[in-house]
Amino acid sequence: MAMYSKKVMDHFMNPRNVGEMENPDGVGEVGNPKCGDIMRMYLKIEDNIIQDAKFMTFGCGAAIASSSMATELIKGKTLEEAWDVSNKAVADALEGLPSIKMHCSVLAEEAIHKAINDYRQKQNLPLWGEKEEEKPE
Amino acid sequence: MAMYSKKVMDHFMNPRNVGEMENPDGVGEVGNPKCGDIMRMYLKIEDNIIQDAKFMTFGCGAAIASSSMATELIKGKTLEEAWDVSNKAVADALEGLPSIKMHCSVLAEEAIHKAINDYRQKQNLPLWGEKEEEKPE
Amino acid sequence: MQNSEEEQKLVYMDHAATTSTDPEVVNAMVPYFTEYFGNPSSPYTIAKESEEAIEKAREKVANAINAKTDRVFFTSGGTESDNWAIKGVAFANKNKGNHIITTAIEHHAVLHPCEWLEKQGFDVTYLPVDKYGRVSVDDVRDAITDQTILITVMFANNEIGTIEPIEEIGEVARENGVYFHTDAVQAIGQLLVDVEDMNIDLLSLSGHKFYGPKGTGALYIKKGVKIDNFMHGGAQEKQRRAGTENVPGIVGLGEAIEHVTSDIENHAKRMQSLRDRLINGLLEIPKTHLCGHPTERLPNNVNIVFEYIEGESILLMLDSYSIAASTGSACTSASLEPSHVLVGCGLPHEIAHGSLRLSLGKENTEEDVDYVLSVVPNIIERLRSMSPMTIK
Amino acid sequence: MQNSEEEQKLVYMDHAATTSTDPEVVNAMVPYFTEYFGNPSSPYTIAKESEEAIEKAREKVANAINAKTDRVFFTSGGTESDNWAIKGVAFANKNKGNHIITTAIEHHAVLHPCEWLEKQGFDVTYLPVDKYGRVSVDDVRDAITDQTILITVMFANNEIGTIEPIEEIGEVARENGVYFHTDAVQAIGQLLVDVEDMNIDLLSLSGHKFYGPKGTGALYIKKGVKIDNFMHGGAQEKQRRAGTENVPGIVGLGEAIEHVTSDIENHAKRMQSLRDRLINGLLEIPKTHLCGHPTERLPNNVNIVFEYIEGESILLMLDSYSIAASTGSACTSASLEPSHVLVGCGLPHEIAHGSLRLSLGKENTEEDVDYVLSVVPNIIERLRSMSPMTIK
Ligand SMILES: Cc1ncc(COP(=O)(O)O)c(C=O)c1O
Ligand SMILES: Cc1ncc(COP(=O)(O)O)c(C=O)c1O
Ligand code: FES
Ligand code: FES
Repeated sequence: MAMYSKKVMDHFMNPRNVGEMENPDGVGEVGNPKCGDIMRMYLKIEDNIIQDAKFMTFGCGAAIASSSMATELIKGKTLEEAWDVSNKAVADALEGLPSIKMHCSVLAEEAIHKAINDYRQKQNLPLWGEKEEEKPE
Repeated sequence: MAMYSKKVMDHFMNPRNVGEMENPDGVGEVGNPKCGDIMRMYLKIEDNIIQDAKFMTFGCGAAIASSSMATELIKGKTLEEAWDVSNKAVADALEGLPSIKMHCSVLAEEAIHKAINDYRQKQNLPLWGEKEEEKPE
Repeated sequence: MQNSEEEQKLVYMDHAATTSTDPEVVNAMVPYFTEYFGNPSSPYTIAKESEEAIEKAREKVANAINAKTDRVFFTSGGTESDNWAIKGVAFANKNKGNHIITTAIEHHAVLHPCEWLEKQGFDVTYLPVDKYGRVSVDDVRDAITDQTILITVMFANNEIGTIEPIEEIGEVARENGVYFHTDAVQAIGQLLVDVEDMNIDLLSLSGHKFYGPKGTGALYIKKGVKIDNFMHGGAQEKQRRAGTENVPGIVGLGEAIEHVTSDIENHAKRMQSLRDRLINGLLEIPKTHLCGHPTERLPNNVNIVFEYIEGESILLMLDSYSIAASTGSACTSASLEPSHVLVGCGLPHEIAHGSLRLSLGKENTEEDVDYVLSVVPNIIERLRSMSPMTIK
Repeated sequence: MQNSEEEQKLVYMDHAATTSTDPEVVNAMVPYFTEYFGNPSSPYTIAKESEEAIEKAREKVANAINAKTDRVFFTSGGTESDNWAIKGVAFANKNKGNHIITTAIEHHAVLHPCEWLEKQGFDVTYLPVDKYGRVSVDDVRDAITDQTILITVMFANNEIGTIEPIEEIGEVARENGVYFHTDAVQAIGQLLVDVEDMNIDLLSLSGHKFYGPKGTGALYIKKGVKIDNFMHGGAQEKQRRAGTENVPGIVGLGEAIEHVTSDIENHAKRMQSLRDRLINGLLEIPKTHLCGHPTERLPNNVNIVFEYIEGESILLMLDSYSIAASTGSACTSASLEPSHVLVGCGLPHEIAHGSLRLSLGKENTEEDVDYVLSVVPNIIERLRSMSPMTIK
């Protein structure tokens, strides 16, 4: 079986930002259609900036590390910047994922998107779409 | 591949009674239908007794050892006794042959029979047959 | 709970996956690499050593399963033995029928050959199992048609440890004139195996599951069984299995099976007591269940599911504590499907996800068990604290 | 002529049958039996060592034949590789056609799978060879029909050493959109092998022919080749070849192929000079002929027939002088048929009977050659003096 980089193991063994959040401004929960795992992401947003992010994940080492890394990457970013954090960016920041584990990082990207749109919905802002042309510029 | 007993190796490396015979009283040459080898046996016969026996063999170690042992076994025997020396007797005297090599000892039995009948023919005696009921009593 | 950074010796509890090769077995093998390296098919002296070594090993394997020596054929492992048994019987008997009976929880080395044969026009019945993973003997009997040529049911399951009713199935097979193959890869060295008493026509085994070398195995074929060759080529193994014999491997297989079956009752008793200590300890953790049969199970198999968490994560954390184990989670399988065995026992996918298999071996001690029991509860708690499923 | 009872060190000249495993190779293997014994499919630390070792070995094998690393799949030997290539392509492409082209002098690991496929409804053309054992490229081209799915021609023959026109056959195969498999079991370590340059789609090799361990091999499968699995089961080898990986064996295979291909030109030159010294010396014996091609032959292969005598007898006598060799005589074959290769080259049965193959290896010296040349004439004379065929 493919094994993980040191960075993945670090974020798996010592995950950043794990746990629930009281009164989040946005929440996104997604399921991994490949293997059936679940990731939930909480955002605290002020002035269009992600002040805090937390996650809860039911999944493999790559899923947990991706959640951890994704929350780290988006903290302090604008929503537009956070939206653009791709699964590849998460995987790269983790110093790579085995190819059969790339889908776990997709989970993180999707959870961010869903949490941002949850926030936008609550704010009565138009939702952003997944497709390239619909992304914020 | 099945290997040979010490006795076989002895009779192969130091075959007894190998060579041609001048003016033999009986000669038998047989071919091994299984692998295509050839054995020729010469007999010197006096007073119904095998005084001497010699062989020439184109064949494997088991064939050469069987020839050697067979000539040893029949020397000094009456023709009736010699006729009764079976391939099994030859193999037993060699302390056994691998099962895929038993047919090589059959070659020896047949060569003896053929040589005896060659002698009987020259003496205008009726030939002995291979089948049980036709053997001399 | 010990810190993972300290020097903890490896506590290996994944013997169902593979075992280390016994140093004694390796020592027995080494001369056949460099000294007695001759091709056993050759007629010269050094090759004689190889040939004799193979025949000695064959006798040891035969003794271990109460078979006639000349009915044991060496292969490259459990997978080859299973492929040979199933495809060999199928092709050799296709004039007689095209139906094969097996179970839903066989190893892939049985299931995938069956699936491939379906593409070649064979019919396969995959019998269900009960929640403990046991197949019903009546189901086997009822599945037999006049087209049935083979029943293949594993001796004991590699994931959940459940022991199948082999003797009874053997009886049914014999009554109906159908060949009976059993994959005994997990049973050797743990259970008494007797091909005569149990009416077994074909039996697969694999060396690396009992401290023998990887890449070695054997297939027992009862006299008279009609079976095609699988590995076609040279005249090795009495023209039944071609390929230059893996002499060191075969020697190692023979050594290993002799060791492991020499005192099987005591070994099994010891394993069973460690196993039960482990099971009882783990079941004290809340929302935790035992998979497989409570009593009809391999003496060295522990399989527990922990709700709300995922198996690979458990394994990685255990690894950081130098504990080696296994899981049926979808995340660790190449297909990203949860274990067909756990699903076959009726477990929902998300529960199967949290499975942990600990398979014991001879070097494991009570201390090891207690160490595992000291580590696991914290890991489970930690992972559950990250899980979105624990909170409503 | 030395007496056989004295202490003569073994002069092993049967490297085409098998080789000893290099002590360095054994040393590389040993840790993977006892220390890094983990199942490469497992996610914990000790298993990582096994997995990395396998990938390193794969790279070494790929380098040796100029293949992409991920197109090399490990097997249990040359026989399995041949079986997989031939049956795998046949079953996967039966919708496209049912015709296979091969030669009459292939190894049984190719011929017997072909014969078995004939029973399953495939058509096989066994092309003849010339008196040197070479197949004609035109014959290959002419044999292709719209049903042809596979051409399988060996790189070099194991008995007579003749090298086949592989590059040209590869060209013909490519022009006609037919897969091309070559059994390169005897070529590795003796000849330059390049799957790219030579248009090879599938290539078999076997570890124990080049100082690697027995029971190891590989199949190269070019990207895009449609081929069924042969060993069905677990997800090993990217789901192409099931069965727990023989980690020590694979490590040994990698080590061995790296050693043996590292300085192939010089090695071949040295072998060729010993070979020619041996051939020239033996041909001085009367009624003696060289089998195989005089120049297009493996640098380490000598094959001579001695009229009027039988090969097993020669081998036994040579053995008593501590010389290990081989023969194509009917008497040494399990089928009691003379070598199909010698017969395929047009030799009458009784001549094929007297064949002697000496296959050289890296430890052989000029001294060894001279020792053999000092012994053989006497043996031939002695056996001829017992032969009923020498006198009219
Ligand atoms: C029950 C069972 N059958 C077959 C196999 C396959 O054996 P191997 O991997 O040695 O080919 C295994 C183990 O992998 C097994 O546990
Ligand atoms: C040309 C050739 N092909 C295939 C094989 C089979 O290889 P193995 O015996 O390693 O399975 C051999 C040797 O036995 C061979 O010489
Ligand atoms: S979450 Fe299942 S494989 Fe990563
Ligand atoms: S004479 Fe040919 S096998 Fe004995």
